[in-house]
Amino acid sequence: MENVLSILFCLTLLYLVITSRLKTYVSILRAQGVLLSAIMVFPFLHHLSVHILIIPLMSLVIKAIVIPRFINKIIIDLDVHRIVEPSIQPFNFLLLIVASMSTIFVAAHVLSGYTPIEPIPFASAFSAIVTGIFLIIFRKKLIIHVIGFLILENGIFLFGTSVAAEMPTIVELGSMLDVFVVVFLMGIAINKISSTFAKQDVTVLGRLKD
Amino acid sequence: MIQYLFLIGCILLLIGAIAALLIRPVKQALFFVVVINVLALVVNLIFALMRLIALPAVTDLFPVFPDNASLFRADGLALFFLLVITAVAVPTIISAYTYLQHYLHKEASVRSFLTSFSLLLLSTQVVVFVNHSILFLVFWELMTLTAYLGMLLEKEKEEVQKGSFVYFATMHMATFILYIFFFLLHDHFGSWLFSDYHLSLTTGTIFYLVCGFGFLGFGIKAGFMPMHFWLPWAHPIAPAPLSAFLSGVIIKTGIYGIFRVIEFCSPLPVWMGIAILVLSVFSAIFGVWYALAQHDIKKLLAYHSIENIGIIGIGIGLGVLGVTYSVQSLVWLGFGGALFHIFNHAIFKTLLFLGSGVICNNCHTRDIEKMGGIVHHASWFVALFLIGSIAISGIPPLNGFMSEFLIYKGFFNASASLGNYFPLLMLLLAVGLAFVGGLALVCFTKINSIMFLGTERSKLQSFIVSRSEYTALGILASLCILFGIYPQSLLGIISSVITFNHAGIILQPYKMFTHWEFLTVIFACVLLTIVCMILWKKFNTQQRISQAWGCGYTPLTPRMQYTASSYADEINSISSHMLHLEKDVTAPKTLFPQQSHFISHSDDFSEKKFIAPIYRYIINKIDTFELLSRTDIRFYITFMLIMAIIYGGIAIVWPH
Amino acid sequence: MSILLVLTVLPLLSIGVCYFVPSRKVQYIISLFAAIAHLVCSYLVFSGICIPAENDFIRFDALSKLFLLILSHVYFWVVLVSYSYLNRPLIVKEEKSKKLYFMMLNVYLFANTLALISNHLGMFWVAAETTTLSIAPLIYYYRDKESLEAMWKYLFLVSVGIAFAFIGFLFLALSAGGTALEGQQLLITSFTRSAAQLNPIWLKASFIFVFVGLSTKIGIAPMHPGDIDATSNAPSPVAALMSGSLRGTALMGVLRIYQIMVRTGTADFARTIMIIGGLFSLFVAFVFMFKVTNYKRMLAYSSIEHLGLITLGIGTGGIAFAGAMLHTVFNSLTKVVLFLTAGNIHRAYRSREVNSVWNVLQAMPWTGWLFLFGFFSIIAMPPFGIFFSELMIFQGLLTKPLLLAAVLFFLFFIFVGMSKTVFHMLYTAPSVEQTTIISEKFEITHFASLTLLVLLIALGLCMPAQLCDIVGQISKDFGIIL
Amino acid sequence: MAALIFQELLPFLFILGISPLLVGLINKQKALLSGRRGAPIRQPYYDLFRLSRKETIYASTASFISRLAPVVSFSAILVAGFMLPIGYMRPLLSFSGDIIVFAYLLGLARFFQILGAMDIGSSFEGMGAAREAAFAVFAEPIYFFTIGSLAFVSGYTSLYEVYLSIHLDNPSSLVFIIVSSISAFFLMVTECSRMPIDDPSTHLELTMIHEVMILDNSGIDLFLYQYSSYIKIMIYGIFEVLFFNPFSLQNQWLGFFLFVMLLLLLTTVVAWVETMTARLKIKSIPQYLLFATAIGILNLLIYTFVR
Repeated sequence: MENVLSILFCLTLLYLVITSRLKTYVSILRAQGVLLSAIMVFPFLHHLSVHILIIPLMSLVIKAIVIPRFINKIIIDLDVHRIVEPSIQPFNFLLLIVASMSTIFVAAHVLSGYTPIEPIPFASAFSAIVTGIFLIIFRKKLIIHVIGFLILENGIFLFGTSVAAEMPTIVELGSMLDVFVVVFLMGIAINKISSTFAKQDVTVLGRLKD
Repeated sequence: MIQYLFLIGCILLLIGAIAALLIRPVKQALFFVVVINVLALVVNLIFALMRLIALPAVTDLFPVFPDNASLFRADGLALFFLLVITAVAVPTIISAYTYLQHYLHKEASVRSFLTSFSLLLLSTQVVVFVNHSILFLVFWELMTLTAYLGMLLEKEKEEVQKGSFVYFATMHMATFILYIFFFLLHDHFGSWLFSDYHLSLTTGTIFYLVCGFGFLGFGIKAGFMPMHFWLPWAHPIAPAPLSAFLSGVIIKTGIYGIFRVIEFCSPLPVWMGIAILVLSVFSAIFGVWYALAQHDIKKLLAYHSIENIGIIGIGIGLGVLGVTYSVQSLVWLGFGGALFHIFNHAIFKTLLFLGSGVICNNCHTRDIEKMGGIVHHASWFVALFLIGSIAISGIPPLNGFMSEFLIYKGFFNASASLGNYFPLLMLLLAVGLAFVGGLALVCFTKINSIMFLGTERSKLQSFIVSRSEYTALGILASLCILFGIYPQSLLGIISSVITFNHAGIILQPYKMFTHWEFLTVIFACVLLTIVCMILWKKFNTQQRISQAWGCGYTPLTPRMQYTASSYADEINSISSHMLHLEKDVTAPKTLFPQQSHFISHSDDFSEKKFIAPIYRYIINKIDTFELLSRTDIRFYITFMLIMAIIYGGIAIVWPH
Repeated sequence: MSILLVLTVLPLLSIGVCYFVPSRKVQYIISLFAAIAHLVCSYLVFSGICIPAENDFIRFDALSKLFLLILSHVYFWVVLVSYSYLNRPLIVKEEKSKKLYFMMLNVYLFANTLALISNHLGMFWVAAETTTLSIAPLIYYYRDKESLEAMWKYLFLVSVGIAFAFIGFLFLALSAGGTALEGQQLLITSFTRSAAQLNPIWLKASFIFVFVGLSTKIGIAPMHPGDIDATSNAPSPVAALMSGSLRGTALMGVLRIYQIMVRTGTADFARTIMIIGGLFSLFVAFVFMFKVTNYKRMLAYSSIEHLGLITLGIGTGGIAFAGAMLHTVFNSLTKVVLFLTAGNIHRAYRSREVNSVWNVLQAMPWTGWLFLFGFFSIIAMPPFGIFFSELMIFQGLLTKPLLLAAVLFFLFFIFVGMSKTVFHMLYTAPSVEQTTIISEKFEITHFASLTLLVLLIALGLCMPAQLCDIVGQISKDFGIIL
Repeated sequence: MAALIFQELLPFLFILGISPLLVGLINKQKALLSGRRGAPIRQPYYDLFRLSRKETIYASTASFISRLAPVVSFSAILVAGFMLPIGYMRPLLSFSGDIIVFAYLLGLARFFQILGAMDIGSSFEGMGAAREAAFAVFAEPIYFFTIGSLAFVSGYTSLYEVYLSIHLDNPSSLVFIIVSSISAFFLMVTECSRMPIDDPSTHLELTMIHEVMILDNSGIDLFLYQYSSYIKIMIYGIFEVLFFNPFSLQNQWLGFFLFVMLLLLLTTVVAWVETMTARLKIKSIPQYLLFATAIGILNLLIYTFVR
């Protein structure tokens, strides 16, 4: 069942690649948030308890509700709705992502041979990480960089759950809080940038150089 | 009691360094610092002499501090260098008193100069006693640093910035080389103490590595060609007392280091001794030849330091050969000549640099083409400067000749005692040295006659030489004469130093090697002839002053005089390619000649051919390197990814 | 336990105060008090006078003791000068950021302390991320385009980097698979104890990710640009804080993983990676020393150089490791001096461009001379401490002659490039239209710099026994017998 | 006893007494060779006597240097002269290493002559001094290649012993004598500024070296300069001639006689050369001297590779 969810997660990534509407990005973020918390809850489905549910709920709240809404707000403020001038053809981008995904899956399969990992969640987590990085690399809009960063974080989150490293609750919460604050600060920064530079785009950030 | 003297001297110097910053007004500070430094130096001079006369090695240099026994060691060589340093530093400080009077309006600069100079004196005196590698490096770097700070007296001048920087950078490089040198030694012996280092040829590569790095590192400091390029930069821009000290003492510390290297790795192989000889004669000849092409008095003197370092190097090379073949007489002549010349060069080069300081302050230029006729203002000063010039040209009856004489004797001795092809080599070296002597003669006749004699090329209202300057120059000049007429006074000490530092070799008394008394007689009679002739002239003739004979032309004008360029041109044009000599000539052409002139100047080959191109190459490469100077954040992320992949690749190909 | 309270809770309290009390003076006094208390406590811990309680999450080993002392030391001086710094009239815009200033400093102190004493990698991660968050608004202090860009770049780059580091930690957890540690907490102690059983593949992977990720924070090339921009555009005390302690904190994360790997066969791999990284940073510093036209960026590159040297030393091991540890100390202190004096210069000349600064030594003697001596210290002139630590590193490098040659080459040219810039600033005589004579009097920044320089000399000439012991202890923890 | 006194007096006789005569001889023979009657041989003495009574005129630009220079150079040359063995007699001053002292004493003389010339500040003296300096640079190398090489071979460092060490019984010695004497002749020509380096007889300033240097000296100074130039010729004559002395090692009186004969022969040779050759161009003099230096190297090569 976990594997199914992970596959779904991967699908969201692919969809993320082909779409060009920012709104869709946000909804994908939401979906991923839901999926992630589902994946977290799933193993304990039989013996649920408040203590276990805290983290999933928190992540649900932050990842699926707060952050997407916040980003939505930024998008509306800046009133950018679609990706103009993508610096890479969507098709090539898709090709790239698919290629890397498949490599990751193969690699994961190979690794699972002699280390105890479940290949599918592992691989999908990594695909998410890679996709996030590629989003940052191949898109110019700062807001999409933020989204890419979030995808990356989601990937890591999934990875964490799949590896099932016991994190103390406080640490989990701390990490999630951190992510949130980071995004928050980034949002403020983007606002500032678009107000100072009249264009919220990496190309404007070229003053500091040697 | 004696062992406290050095400590007292050092403390006094420290007091001077601090006092320079505190005492107000700056005039008082200057006076106080000069006095206290002279005091300290005299104390240390006494210390050095007393130790040298009764020469066992002393380890407890700072008796009040516990267990410094292993850190410091006052052996013969160290004490000899202390003698040199103090003997030179006293007059330097004395004349610095007047020199700095010209800069009193720049209070901060004067204060910093005084402080750094006192600290320079301190570190230079301590560094020769250090027995511990790291401590040695510390004082070595302190020496560099304080000398650098001293150069900043006129830091707002462009050339001062450039020159001091070249000095600083070069010294830094030399220190890096010395790091490796000491690390290698420590690696091999597992100890930081000089006294534990004794390499022999059997150790193989480490021996050659140590020698290589040692000679390179110290050679840069000493200014052997082709590592000399920093001297013509540093000496001209330094204040006269400092450049005197630089040329008199600081570069000698490089020689000190070379002596230590020879001590660590002995016996050196024969080819190394020969290499030292060849390199040294090379530096001697080209040093003096470049000097001949200069018109900046201080730059010219700087090149002469290179020449004299070359001569010292020849002595060292002979000594090395002597050690290798265990020919005691050669050891004595070589090392003895080197040490003696170190002392002599320190004396007369300081004399000349201090004199040049006086000249620069009065004429407000360093270009000798603009001077002339100074003798009519200050004939005593000229006489003193002349003594220095005669001494440095290695002409009897002054001290410069004496050390060269020893080295010549070394040549003869080597060719007689070493046999096979050595006579050929030695003859060539001797001829080289003779050639150097001839060129030096030309060079110093040039500067003396162009600067002092004839008539003034540019108006010179007054030429003031203060009392302190006369004292300083007087001391040095009288030392020149003393060691010329009565060299035994120093040779006794030197031979005991050599006997001490090359233990095992029991040396015959130095009198064996030449009839010094006989020499003394000759020089005495030369002087005697001069004196009696002068008297005779006094009584004998009636004199008349008249206009110079102009061959029927209108009386001479200052612009008719020979210039330095044209004076040196005859000899320089022989090797104009090697000197990178550039001439700018417009000869008088028509029947009624128009404006015509002749200027020549030469560039340093090692700077022009090696240093500058390499540096420029690197800078160009850097300028064209654009990969990492991107501003787009996406590149940074890409770099991250790439590095992760690269490291991952390494991890995959990693053996286990 | 009381020590622990002082170290962590006191900053929290002063955060609260700074949040609610508008008066800057009060904020300053409170923060200064916190800083002093922190300094005292960390010194007590350092010198082993009182041994604080430890548990699974909090641990005071030699490494954290050393870094803690560095942190509180740097922090103390920074806070000390901050008030006078804030009172400088410069731009109106920054009034807003002045409100945040002290609070953020305290957040930084809290987070950084936590990061240093944490024994749990997850906790370390959270704390490290928090330091970034606390620094980011301070970078934006001047509220101009440059600082905004710098802030964005730093924030984004470091966040991604930290995320990488987190992946690394997860790999570490993964490497425990199939051993007694499976599913256990990411406690450094336990992992170090049973490092031998860990799966080497994942161990290597985790090191790679942690190293690459934290490089953005340490400033190991080529992940350095964000760092450079931030350090050069932040107000000088903050820049000093970053160069002095933040980089060290990030380095600590790498060291922790390395500490685990030392016990295994993968140690050589980690060393190689670190040597590569260090050499690369030296190279970058060497290249950019000649390109920079902005003296604060120059200082930033010099921190890149020194952190690279430290990493190199750690990677080399042996005496070089101890040298690197000492180097962290001396480098931090020197950087504080340099950045504070550079701040004075910036205030006086209203520009960070080298070409619009001239004749500092005449115009502002105190600052000028202190800056000059700071420069001498940073290029490892005796009797400053760095000279000795660099010597130790070189000595360790002697086993790899080519590497040593490369390092010396880079260092020499870095020295050349840097001194060209510095000397230009200090000596160049003013041309006709640019004659500023700024009469300056002895300020608190001068006091701070002077004390630090004296401290550096003292540490260089006679190294305190405790420092030696601690360094020796650290080396022992990393399996190095001196 | 008488022989001993004679030995002690001989140097004074030769160096101080006969040296003007040598120049007289040269000039006389020159005149005869060029078909003139010429001045009497005693002429140099008359000149010296005349000069010694004349008043001395100093240029207004002259300083103490030009008062000092003639004296120093004279006495230096004089002392140098006392180091040379006359014929087969031990010289007044002889000690190991006097080879070097000899060369450097002449250097001292040169130093002061040049300074004395430059002291006036006239362009003529300047020119002369510059040329003198430039050409004198080669004098010492040549000197070391000739007598020095002998010294290096024989291992002696005193002129007297070096000359003694020339034996005919080793074949290479003959080569030595020939080569050394040739380059020694060049040395003499250079140092005493005779043809083809310099023309002592003309008074066209631009073509002269030595004469133009003393252009502004008169009276006692000129006396000293002239006298020292005579002594110099004598010195270099002896220096040259002594290479041939070993032909008469059997008997020292015979040797002395031969020595005198050789001196006379030398004067003839000089006179002949001066009549036959023309003065070299100033520019081409360095090559000439370099050649003279170069052939000196032959000695050592021969020694090293024949051995």
